[in-house]
Amino acid sequence: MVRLSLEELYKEVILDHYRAPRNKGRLDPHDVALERNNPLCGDEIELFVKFAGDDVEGIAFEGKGCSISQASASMMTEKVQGLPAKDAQLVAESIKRMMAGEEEGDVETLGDLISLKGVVKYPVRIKCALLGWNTLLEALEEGGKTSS
Amino acid sequence: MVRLSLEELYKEVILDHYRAPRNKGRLDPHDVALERNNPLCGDEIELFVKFAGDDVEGIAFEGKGCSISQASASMMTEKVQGLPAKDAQLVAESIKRMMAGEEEGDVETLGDLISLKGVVKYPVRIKCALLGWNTLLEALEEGGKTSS
Amino acid sequence: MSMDVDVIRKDFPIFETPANGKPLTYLDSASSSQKPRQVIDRIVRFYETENANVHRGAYQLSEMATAAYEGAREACGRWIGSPSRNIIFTRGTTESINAVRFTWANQNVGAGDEVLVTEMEHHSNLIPWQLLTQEKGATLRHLPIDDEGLLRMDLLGEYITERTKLVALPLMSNVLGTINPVAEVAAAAHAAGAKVVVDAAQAAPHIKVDVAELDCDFLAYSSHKMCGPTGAGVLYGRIELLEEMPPFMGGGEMIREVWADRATWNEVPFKFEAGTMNIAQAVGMGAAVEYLEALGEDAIRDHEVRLTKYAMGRLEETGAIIYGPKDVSKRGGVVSFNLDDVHPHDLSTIVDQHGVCIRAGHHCAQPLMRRLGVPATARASFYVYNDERDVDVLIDAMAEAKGWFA
Amino acid sequence: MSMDVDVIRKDFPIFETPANGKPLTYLDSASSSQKPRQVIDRIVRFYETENANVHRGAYQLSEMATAAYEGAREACGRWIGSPSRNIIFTRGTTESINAVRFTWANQNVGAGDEVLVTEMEHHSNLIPWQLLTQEKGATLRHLPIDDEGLLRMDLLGEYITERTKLVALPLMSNVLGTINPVAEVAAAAHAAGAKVVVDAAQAAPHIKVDVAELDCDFLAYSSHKMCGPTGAGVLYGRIELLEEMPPFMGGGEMIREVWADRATWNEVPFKFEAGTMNIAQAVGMGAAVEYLEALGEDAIRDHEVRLTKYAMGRLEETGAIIYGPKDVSKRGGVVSFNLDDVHPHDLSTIVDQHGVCIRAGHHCAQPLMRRLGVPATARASFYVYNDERDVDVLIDAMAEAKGWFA
Ligand SMILES: Cc1ncc(COP(=O)(O)O)c(C=O)c1O
Ligand SMILES: Cc1ncc(COP(=O)(O)O)c(C=O)c1O
Repeated sequence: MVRLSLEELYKEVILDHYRAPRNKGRLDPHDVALERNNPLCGDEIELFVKFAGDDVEGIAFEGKGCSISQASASMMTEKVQGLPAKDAQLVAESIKRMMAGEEEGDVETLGDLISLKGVVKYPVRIKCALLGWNTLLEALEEGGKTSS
Repeated sequence: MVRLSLEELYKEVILDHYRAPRNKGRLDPHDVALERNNPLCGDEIELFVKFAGDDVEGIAFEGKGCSISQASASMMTEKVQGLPAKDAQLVAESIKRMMAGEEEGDVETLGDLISLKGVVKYPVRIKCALLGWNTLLEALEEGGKTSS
Repeated sequence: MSMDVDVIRKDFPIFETPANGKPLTYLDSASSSQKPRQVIDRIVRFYETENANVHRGAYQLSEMATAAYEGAREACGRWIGSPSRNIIFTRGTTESINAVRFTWANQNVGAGDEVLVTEMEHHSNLIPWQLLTQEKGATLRHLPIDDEGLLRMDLLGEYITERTKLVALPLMSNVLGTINPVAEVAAAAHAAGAKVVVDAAQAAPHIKVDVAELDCDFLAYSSHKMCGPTGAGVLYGRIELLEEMPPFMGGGEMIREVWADRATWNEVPFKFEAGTMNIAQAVGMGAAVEYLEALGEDAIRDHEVRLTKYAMGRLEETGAIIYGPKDVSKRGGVVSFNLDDVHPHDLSTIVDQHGVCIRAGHHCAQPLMRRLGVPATARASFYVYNDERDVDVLIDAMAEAKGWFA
Repeated sequence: MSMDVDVIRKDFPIFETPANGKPLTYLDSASSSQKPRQVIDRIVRFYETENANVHRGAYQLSEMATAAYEGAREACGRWIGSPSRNIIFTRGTTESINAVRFTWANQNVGAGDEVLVTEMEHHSNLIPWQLLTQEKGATLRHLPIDDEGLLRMDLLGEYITERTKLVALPLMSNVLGTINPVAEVAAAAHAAGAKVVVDAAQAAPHIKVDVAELDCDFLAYSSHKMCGPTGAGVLYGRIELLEEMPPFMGGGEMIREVWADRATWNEVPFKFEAGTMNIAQAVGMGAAVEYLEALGEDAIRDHEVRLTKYAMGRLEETGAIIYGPKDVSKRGGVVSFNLDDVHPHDLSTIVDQHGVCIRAGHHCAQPLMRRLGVPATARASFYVYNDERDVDVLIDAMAEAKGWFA
């Protein structure tokens, strides 16, 4: 995969979701609502999840913060909406490993999300990119759909 | 004054008083008894003073510690015995200034004590040399003979 | 005497290494300053020719180390107009303030008492007082600021009462740049019988600080923000208080005599220096004071006032919102701002590609961020090695960021 | 692998400077060690190319500083067999031990409880427990030593009771050299429900330390005694305890969220690192660990055992009284002694004229001096840059002192 420049990362990946976030807003009714923040930069996410059986039926988020945290959360909701909770967990964990530099990231599993790998070059921003994903993992667990 | 080597300082000044300390022992009765120590090396002095009017009539010390602290205390008792308290104070203060490098030391006032100046070259040992003198100053004040 | 930044910059080796392939534009000195060769060399010389423990050995090497360490105490006292006896070495401002909490304040603040801080505190001058007041059943109050970031001195009478035992405030804010009228606050505090702790972390590197003029009881500052090494700082205390206070940490060197079950304390300031101290760092901090003395406090201040004015002007042109006093005579060279929709964190990453280091976030002042109504700000801060060219590089880089987000 | 002292010595620039006109014979490493060029260079490189505050900036320079700092945490953990998460940076052993006093012990030791130390404590592992037990109305007890300076393990059952909340002891004595059976003490302490604090200030530089083998709850060690810079040290803590404990100092970086009146804490270990840390010093300490790793722990120990044996033999020939275990396998390279009528302080000054640095005094262990029945001792201690020639120079210089006093 060609490494994105910062400009490409922003222009081709981040800004689209930042300007027009998917699934932004409250989701009511919901099974789980969780608020998490990143103490370094003050980024905030409130995540709402509704399950149907073991599937993520609905997901939405409120939040404010830098473009990477908000865009990554938006991409996250788009990706996991409708997935079985177990598969959502797999994606989230794969993203985390990719961000930790532990794996390259699998295009099959991640699809467009692979482009988030561009953030790995900016270590301080990795926490921004992971805020939504970490909150998702907690929400799945709190919903009783996964165990860690 | 020619600067003494450490060997000369020990052999010509310190060891004589260290081996045969003057006025060593308790003094009873006494007007003031004071115990002081040097926390760095554990040197200890207990000083006994008896006044006759405003004069230091009797003075003696107990103590243990390095040769410089004990020899200097011995020289101190020898010097101030019989002096008016005010003069004893002057001598002690002159010694302190000499040790602090603030004055050369006056042979008229100090006599043989001037040789203690050899200790100035060994800054850590200055506190040893001053232990007796500082205790004297406190004892004079406690006896009501001087005020600081 | 004005400052020749081209000459000064040559003293700082960090500028020889490119940042992201560009010349380094370092605008984060309020967080930590860069170090001149003079300071680095002094530390090296210590380790190479004078290194030993201090106040212990009866050998020459230890005497040299002790002389260097105590010489640094002199210099660090001189820098704030204090005799060296009042100077306690610590790791930095944070430890200095915590030391007051665990000693004087622990002994003198009780249930029902009040501690007064301001709405512009750095967490290091806030959390210790939160913890203290919670533990003691005392009350923590916050003197408000106005919309320009100035202390509401008109409310001082309301906020300092006969229950106030301690007033803790910064001499200069690390977000707003505001320089506070500490002497006035101290007068009011003392009239009410309260003591005053001054957080001079931002002030000491940049403006003249004189403990006698401020008439404060305690004052804290850090080495790493003023050209000195990390790991060193100072707590100044009034002698009477230092004499009466219990020690902070227990250990070697702070004692006089020790028995199995009890101990007596060494004289001030050693009573507050437990164990092997940060010797080489104190020596380096002393060298930093000498470096800054040679530049001249007034020249440093003049230079920073000019540069801050320039920066505020250019930032305004970009449409950025600037926080803190408009009048540069009331503030230091710390400029916090926000640029339209560009989150400070994004801004910082983007300008970094141009070799520009600015700070983005809450600047360890979350309550102040809430007061300003923002989650975060960007912040550029200046020191002796910066000049107008650095501001220009920042402004150009900001234009690019703005373009991406437009 | 055996050690080539001639090669090692070349790493230490201090030996290039004469002491009192003589080659330096440095025999006071138990007080503070000398620093190799590798460590000094690492510190310089940090200031010259990586210097910035850590965990804060969103720019590359700050990332480099953070990577260096966290890399040092890895190294300092590895040195004692610990993951880096358990490693808190401090100024040194003294601060580490005091940190336990103000956190875990403050919360868990109450009236009627007991804290057990030993008769061989350094003041840094004694005063904090005196102050704690006095404040709490608890009792401080001292496990006796025998005449050879070994812990009276036969009395352990008597001294550890169901009231014992904490046992604090040195892994190696700085006066006697004794290496204590800490794992055995820890087993007894844990069986009684007490926690164990290990003072590894003397041990960590010289013998293999493994927190898992020792099974201790807290362990403290210092950088400056193991070829690292002053101003750095480590507190190791068991994760469960670190998670539950309140923070020590309050300030920047140790928080998660802060409101005017309260705050929540950052994750372990950052919860315990308030304000700007001793960044360059931690980095230097990491470099010291790497330097020692390259020499090899076993090689260092073997070298010191051989040298200690030689020194004890030669000192005996002079008629000196030697304190501590006779069996070198039970002790480290710290040899305390007294020579006839020559007070240690006089001895130290006299041998210093020959360039020999030894320590004289109570070695921050006054209660132990009373137990030994002496006001002070002389002490020679060894490290990687010493060999038999240093001992010979000391012995010759001692002969001169003996002559003067004869
Ligand atoms: C056994 C022991 N404990 C504690 C300390 C204190 O270490 P530091 O002075 O580095 O805090 C020392 C060293 O002086 C020591 O030898
Ligand atoms: C106003 C203010 N107070 C306190 C501190 C804390 O200083 P340090 O991190 O050096 O302990 C800082 C710096 O971060 C500051 O800017």
